[in-house]
Amino acid sequence: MACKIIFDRPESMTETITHYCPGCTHGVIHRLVAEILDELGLRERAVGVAPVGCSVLAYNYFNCDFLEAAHGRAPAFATGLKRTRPDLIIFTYQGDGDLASIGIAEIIHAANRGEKFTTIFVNNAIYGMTGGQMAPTTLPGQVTTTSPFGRDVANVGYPMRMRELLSALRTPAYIARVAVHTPRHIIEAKKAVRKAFTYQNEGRCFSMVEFLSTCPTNWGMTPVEATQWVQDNMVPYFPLGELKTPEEEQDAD
Amino acid sequence: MACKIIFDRPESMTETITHYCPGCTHGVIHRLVAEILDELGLRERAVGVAPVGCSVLAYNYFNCDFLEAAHGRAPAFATGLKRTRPDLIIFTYQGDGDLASIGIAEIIHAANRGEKFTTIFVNNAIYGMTGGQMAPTTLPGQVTTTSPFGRDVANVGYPMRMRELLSALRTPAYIARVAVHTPRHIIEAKKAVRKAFTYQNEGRCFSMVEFLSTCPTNWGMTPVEATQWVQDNMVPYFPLGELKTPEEEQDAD
Amino acid sequence: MAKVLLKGCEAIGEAAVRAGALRYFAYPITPQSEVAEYLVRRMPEVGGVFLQAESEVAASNMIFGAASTGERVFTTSSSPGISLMSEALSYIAAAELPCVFVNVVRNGPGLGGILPSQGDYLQATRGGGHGDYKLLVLAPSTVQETVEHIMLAFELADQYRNPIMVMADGLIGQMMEPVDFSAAPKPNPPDKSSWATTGAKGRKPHLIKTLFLSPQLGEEHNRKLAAKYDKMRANEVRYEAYNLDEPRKVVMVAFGTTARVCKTAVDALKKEGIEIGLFRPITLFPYPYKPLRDIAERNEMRHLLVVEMNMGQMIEDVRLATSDRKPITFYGRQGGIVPSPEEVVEEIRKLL
Amino acid sequence: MAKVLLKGCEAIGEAAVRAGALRYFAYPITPQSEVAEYLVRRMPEVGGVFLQAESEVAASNMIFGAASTGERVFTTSSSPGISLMSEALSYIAAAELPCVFVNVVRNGPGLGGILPSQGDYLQATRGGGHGDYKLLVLAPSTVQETVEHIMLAFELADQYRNPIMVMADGLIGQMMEPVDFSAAPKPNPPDKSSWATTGAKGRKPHLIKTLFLSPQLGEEHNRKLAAKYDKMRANEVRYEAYNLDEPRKVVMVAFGTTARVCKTAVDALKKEGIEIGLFRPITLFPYPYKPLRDIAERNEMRHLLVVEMNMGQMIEDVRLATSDRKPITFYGRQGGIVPSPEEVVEEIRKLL
Amino acid sequence: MPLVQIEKDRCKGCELCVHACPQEIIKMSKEISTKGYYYAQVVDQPRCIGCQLCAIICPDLAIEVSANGVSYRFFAY
Amino acid sequence: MPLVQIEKDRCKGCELCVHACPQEIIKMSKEISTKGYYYAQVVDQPRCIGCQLCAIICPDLAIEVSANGVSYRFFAY
Amino acid sequence: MQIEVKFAGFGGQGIMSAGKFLAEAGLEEGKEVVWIPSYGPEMRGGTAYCTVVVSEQPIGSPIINNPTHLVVMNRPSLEKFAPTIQPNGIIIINSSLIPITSERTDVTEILIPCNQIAIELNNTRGANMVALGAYVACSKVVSLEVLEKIIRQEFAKKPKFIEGNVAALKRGAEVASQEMEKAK
Amino acid sequence: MQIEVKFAGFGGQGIMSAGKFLAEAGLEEGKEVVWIPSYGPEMRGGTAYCTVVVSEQPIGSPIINNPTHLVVMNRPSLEKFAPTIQPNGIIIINSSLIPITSERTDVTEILIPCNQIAIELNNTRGANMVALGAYVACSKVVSLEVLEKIIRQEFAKKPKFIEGNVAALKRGAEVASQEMEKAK
Ligand SMILES: Cc1ncc(C[n+]2csc(CCOP(=O)(O)OP(=O)(O)O)c2C)c(N)n1
Ligand SMILES: Cc1ncc(C[n+]2csc(CCOP(=O)(O)OP(=O)(O)O)c2C)c(N)n1
Ligand code: SF4
Ligand code: SF4
Ligand code: SF4
Ligand code: SF4
Ligand code: SF4
Ligand code: SF4
Ligand SMILES: [Mg+2]
Ligand SMILES: [Mg+2]
Repeated sequence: MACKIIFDRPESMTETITHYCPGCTHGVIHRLVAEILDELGLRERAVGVAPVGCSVLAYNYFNCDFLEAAHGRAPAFATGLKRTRPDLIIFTYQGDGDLASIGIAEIIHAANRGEKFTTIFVNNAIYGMTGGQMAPTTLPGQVTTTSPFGRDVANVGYPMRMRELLSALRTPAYIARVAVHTPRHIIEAKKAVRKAFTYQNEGRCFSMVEFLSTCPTNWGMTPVEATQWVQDNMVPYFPLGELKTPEEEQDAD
Repeated sequence: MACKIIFDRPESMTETITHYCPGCTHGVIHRLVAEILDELGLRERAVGVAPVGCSVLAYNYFNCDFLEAAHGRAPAFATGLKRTRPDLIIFTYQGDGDLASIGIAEIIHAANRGEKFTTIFVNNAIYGMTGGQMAPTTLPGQVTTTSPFGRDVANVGYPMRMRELLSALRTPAYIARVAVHTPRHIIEAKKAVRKAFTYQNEGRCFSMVEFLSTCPTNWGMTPVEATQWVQDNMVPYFPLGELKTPEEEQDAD
Repeated sequence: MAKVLLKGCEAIGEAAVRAGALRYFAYPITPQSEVAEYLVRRMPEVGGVFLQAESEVAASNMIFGAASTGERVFTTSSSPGISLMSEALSYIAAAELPCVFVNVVRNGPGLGGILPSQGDYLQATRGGGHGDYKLLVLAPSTVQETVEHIMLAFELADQYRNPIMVMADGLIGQMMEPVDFSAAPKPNPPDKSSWATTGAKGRKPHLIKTLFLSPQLGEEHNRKLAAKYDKMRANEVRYEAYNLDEPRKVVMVAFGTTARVCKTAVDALKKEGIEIGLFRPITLFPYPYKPLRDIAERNEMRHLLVVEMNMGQMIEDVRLATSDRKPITFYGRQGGIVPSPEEVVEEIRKLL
Repeated sequence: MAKVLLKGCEAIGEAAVRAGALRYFAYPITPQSEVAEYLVRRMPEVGGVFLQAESEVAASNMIFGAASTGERVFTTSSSPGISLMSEALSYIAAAELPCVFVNVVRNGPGLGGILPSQGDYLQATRGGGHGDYKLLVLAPSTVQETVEHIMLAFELADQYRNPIMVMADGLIGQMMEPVDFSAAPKPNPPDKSSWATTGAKGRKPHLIKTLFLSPQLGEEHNRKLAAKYDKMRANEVRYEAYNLDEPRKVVMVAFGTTARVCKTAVDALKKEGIEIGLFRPITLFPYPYKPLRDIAERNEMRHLLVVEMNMGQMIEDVRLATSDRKPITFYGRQGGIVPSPEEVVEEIRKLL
Repeated sequence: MPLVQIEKDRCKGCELCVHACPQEIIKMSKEISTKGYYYAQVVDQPRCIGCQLCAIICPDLAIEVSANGVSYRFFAY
Repeated sequence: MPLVQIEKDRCKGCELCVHACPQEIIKMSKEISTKGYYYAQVVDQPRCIGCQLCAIICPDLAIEVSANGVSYRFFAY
Repeated sequence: MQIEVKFAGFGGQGIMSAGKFLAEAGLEEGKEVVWIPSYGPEMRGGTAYCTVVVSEQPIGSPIINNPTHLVVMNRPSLEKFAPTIQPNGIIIINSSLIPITSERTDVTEILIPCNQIAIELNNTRGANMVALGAYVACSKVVSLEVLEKIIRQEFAKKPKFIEGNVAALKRGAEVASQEMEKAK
Repeated sequence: MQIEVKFAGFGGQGIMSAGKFLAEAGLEEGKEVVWIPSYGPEMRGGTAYCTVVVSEQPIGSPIINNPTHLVVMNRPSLEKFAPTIQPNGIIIINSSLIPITSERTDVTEILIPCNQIAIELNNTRGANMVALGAYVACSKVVSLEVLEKIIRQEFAKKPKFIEGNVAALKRGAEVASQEMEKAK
């Protein structure tokens, strides 16, 4: 009986080796998205929107049409795309600096308008690409190059939970938070990605999956330590799971 | 026994007659702020930040230092001011287009950092100054110049509730919604304004009072009809009351 | 079709629709909110899309995204709003996407006021955004011409894969004039399937990007863009020479609304038997340097009078065109004041 | 005090602190994030404020607010970030508030890259924002000079009540050089109590605004600003003439980092007995038109060579300075490539 | 006795005070002011209870209330 | 029998697979790859149960898993 | 010949649409026209005005400091603009609201009680049409018939307003003709 | 005299700080110095390099295409930069990781097993200091004493690293001196 491959590169990814640091979970998240594009048969209609951040080069790794938005503006960009060509499957791929700091207006308004695209939100609690500055998601006490004494919540406030914030909007949406620091979490995460793209494909609603991701380089840890840090520090502050689904009954008002 | 004045212009207001349309409740809101500045003795330390919107000329009516920010950026402006001179009492006065549309990033981040200033947020469900375009707060079905067939929530989403959105942030704050369409509501509103400035004066937290306000001109109603419209249409969608106080116990995480 | 009376802003909207630009994203700002107010009704009739963006930053980035599909897309705004679009303009130019930006200029700097101005000339022609890029800038002076320029802009945008700016002012945006659409050319968008990002079905993925990690590639890209701008300089210069069939002692240089005012001044003086000329640049970039130089080099030419609604911005281009070989005087009004023909005539008299 | 070895970005931070600018608001962007990383530690030592803004739009508006108190305040960014500051710059200039913006220019347009460039010359000198306003622009070419310019910038900002831009490039921001603070002048901020908005205690309220409803007042305001810029033109022109004590056949014109490269080229050729000159504008606005014109008008002067890290932006100012009386050649590198002295020497040889 | 004075030239004729007055003693003028508005007038001062509701709701600070002797406050304003 | 193949030149030596493998049969090399990394190696292939957890966690698509005959999926992935 | 007429009054008096109808009528008659709204600093509730130019030739500057004709609906507008009108021009004054005249002797000045006429016609909001009718009767810049046609077109979607406005227009023209007669 | 030395290797090999210490030492000796970081397109994990210029005169262009000296810590850097070094220049090669030489005959080439020496000294991360010591011993661009002083200053806040790094520096210098002797 022939040996058959049961796990390899999805068609929606190229062979190119990524520029990500060793153990950076951006790579896992890329693969999950690509696998879902494959599984739902969306690759040929898919258009990805890269952010400015470590994943700015995502277009080198995805085997579908791709563009590069300005820092933080991917949701506006995707809005223009999707409103122009509603037949396409559009996703933005954004870091936490991109989405929660400079681009918070664009993501909130896109979500609030119920734009029919999917946002893959990679929360690694730091600015990776620019060398480790504090992000809106940086945890209390976390050391970064712009919070060298640890994030001081009395001075700069608490980390922002984008899943919670966007879920507070009235417009129906699918909004979930997942993690990828263990295989078990990755398996769960994939379900959320599938749902997100399915809702889009059905023209139902805006969808966003927030990923807790690692940045071993700027956290100053080994990749394995970094996955542990996700479990010990990020998961408690950023609870996992779906917080909003389009099915859920809207409050009566 | 001499006749004594029991109600007249607060010292914190000038005599200038406003440019507001007849029955526009911007005027009431101005007076409430001025009365509180008087009552708390803050006028001489107060600096107001006007938005771009009908209240851009607020500086003509307040008897304290005043500035004019760029459209939507008053919270960033106020952040710069307050961080530079923490001894001053800073308030922004912003419309719903200003605060919830173009300036949503700035208000969210200022609130999330816990900037110690006060925001007077005038929600009249429309862009007043520019002639009645749809605002993020425009109600479902409401007719405006850019939603001539009524706001279609399937196309542009539901109105944004800024009180609720900002209250979803973890950083302590005082956030309340009030109305001014009846004397009873005005009396309640004043309490909220007093609290907001008191918290600021104590250096406690960011504070925002959202006012449901009228725009008879662009709603196409008489002032009296407009007050009724607030009661019948706005209050149900924008529930009144405090939603967040700094005292309240934070969720454990 | 008969002429219709339209406000400049409405005409902008209608012209775009007729040019096949059925995607419009914008944020309200006086004196151009009527474009949106017109299109919110018009777009549904033609199966187009109108969306009110949350800000100019968002609107310009929606255009960026929408343009990448190859469809004709555009936005309109006014001065402060255009400033907020600077980053996106630089990106779109770098990404070589066709689209049209309309600036109905108002008085600046800062909040300024809603009255007409030409104070964004340098911003438009020298790039509000960062890096070496150029917009092709058209400056109409009547509502009819605005219509023509809007239509032309979409053709040029497609042809050069570049954002085109139509720079009107608050007066053109707000006034009503008869518009004739009967001569309007049929929209002629080229095939964009070689680059548009519309799904990689049966082909290699398309990428649209502006990041160049390799300095060599970055340099190449910059030079490619520069070559395109040179092509515009060679082929797209447009201008009007009014009463310049013969040499004139005094030649005015003005664009847009002020050119119209100057025309009336020319006519008024003609009645007195005084012949002066008017040179009106229609493309502000590429600027009609050569034609203006030729006019200025005529021996009889004694003096140039530059008239603008700003503190003197185009005057630099007039100097560059003429290499300062003839004296140049500037007459400008600011704050939203449109100079009257009488004022301009007075200025000319000083030079005669 | 001894010289210290500092990265350009760190030197910017330290110079500002020593100029008494204790309020800093900024958003990270390569190649200048080290300014923030330096100041986040330094500011607490001197009782100052460092705040990471949520964006460049926010940072520039924080500066707007902070400057209104009369305190010395500043921000730093790089090209795309500066584009996002255009609206605020126009407002701040209109409101006549003193403050300092530093642009550590990187390669553009669009996202471009993090490598050094001079591609924002026109944006800085012609106004990225809308309306008639000007920034005074300083272009240092060493880390030491960057320090001096930062300090000078705060003095000029206060003196003119105008935003000042220090335009460095990624190379200056990233390289380390010895810096001497011993000659640093003591900060000398004027009394600002006549306009600062610090509470109306015992005086009439102060207003800071940029809206002018009346066109007459708007015009007046525009003219007042223009008069201020004229004063800068009269009093603040700065430049360096290198090896220009005697007339030279070929004179290079370059600013910032490229000027430094050109200096090495001058020296290299001198060793061969070939004497050429270098004219380095230090203020990009006001541009040293007159001094450059004087040099260009020397009879012996045969050729100007403009060297820039862009597609040729300053060349317009050189043309304006010289009215095209002498031929001008442009040599530029793009994409983040800094021309080498050898390349420049080659270019000069072509002209000899 | 309370005294309510409505400054004619500040009044923009919005009628909010008319509806706010529990005593229904404010009525609009039949004449237009120099600003072009019908303005509010107290038509039956003696019935005024000095509650200030008219003043509280007036967006234009057109109403001044004064009182003779002790005036009860019905609410903390 | 499952077969796990780790592409040496894709591996960045992050060791995540090492920790993910329930059979503890992945170890890091002692040598540096041309990319400058110690890379992962399956040291006891016969004990591999084909669970794919290593592949699932690998951020660099360095791991390919194949199986002979029926391979049970322990989870819906 | 180029006719320039300024319509001026309070905001809400229908100034802008009166001007617009005139421009439409000019266009209908094949003339060149421009309609320019007020560009004053006034905010809501202040003075509103627009200028309409009707010409046989292409129209140059839309900035008209000295129009040939003026139609004023309130006193401040009369005071502000009457001195700017060209000699031999026409001034139509809404005498219902304006108790004074321009005191110019070099122009034709016609007083029409526009609001009163409108009230008489049971169309309180029709004063602007009365003034327009009066102006056209005096100036003959367009024909009344064409103007009536335009009004019918413009109100096509709100038919209940058509007859009232047409009546106001005609009555204005009538009264003006009588006044002109008198003035002769 | 102007000395230009390029330090090059993998990211993480301490290339940048080796260069910085040299620049500090130059400054300490009263010379003009510039330290220029890599401006290549490489992302994280790629080649890292910096150039240090030490001169008696003010330094002109910071762009040095042909440095006088080169210190290379890995093979790709040797291959990339060795051809650019000026004739009569110096090339220090970390022979622990680089199995080849530049094959240039017009330069002084010294092979130092930096990683091996560092391991011998029980300071695995000290290979950069070995290379720096070796380079300074060969080039004499600054004195070893001043450099030692700088290292002590730079690590003042992490004193446990001082002696190890100083030892690595000295050992590098020693080995290099021996190699130089041999080469003569
Ligand atoms: C307008 C603008 N501002 C700033 C930057 C610099 N910049 C690039 S990426 C980035 C943040 C990246 O952080 P994040 O979005 O969290 O992505 P990560 O790298 O962590 O995946 C910043 C600030 C830019 N390119 N453009
Ligand atoms: C950058 C910019 N964009 C747009 C505008 C135009 N503008 C002025 S006010 C305004 C909205 C006003 O609405 P709102 O904030 O709700 O205030 P209101 O007038 O209703 O009180 C807009 C869009 C502007 N001045 N600047
Ligand atoms: S810097 Fe952080 S986020 Fe970026 S690739 Fe490296 S580990 Fe990943
Ligand atoms: S337009 Fe609306 S918000 Fe503005 S003053 Fe008038 S009523 Fe008030
Ligand atoms: S005080 Fe009270 S009772 Fe008197 S007029 Fe005012 S509302 Fe009426
Ligand atoms: S509430 Fe004030 S403005 Fe309104 S009618 Fe009464 S007095 Fe006049
Ligand atoms: S498939 Fe499972 S058992 Fe086999 S190597 Fe991978 S993780 Fe280990
Ligand atoms: S998870 Fe992948 S990259 Fe990491 S060590 Fe294992 S095979 Fe290598
Ligand atoms: Mg991040
Ligand atoms: Mg509003």
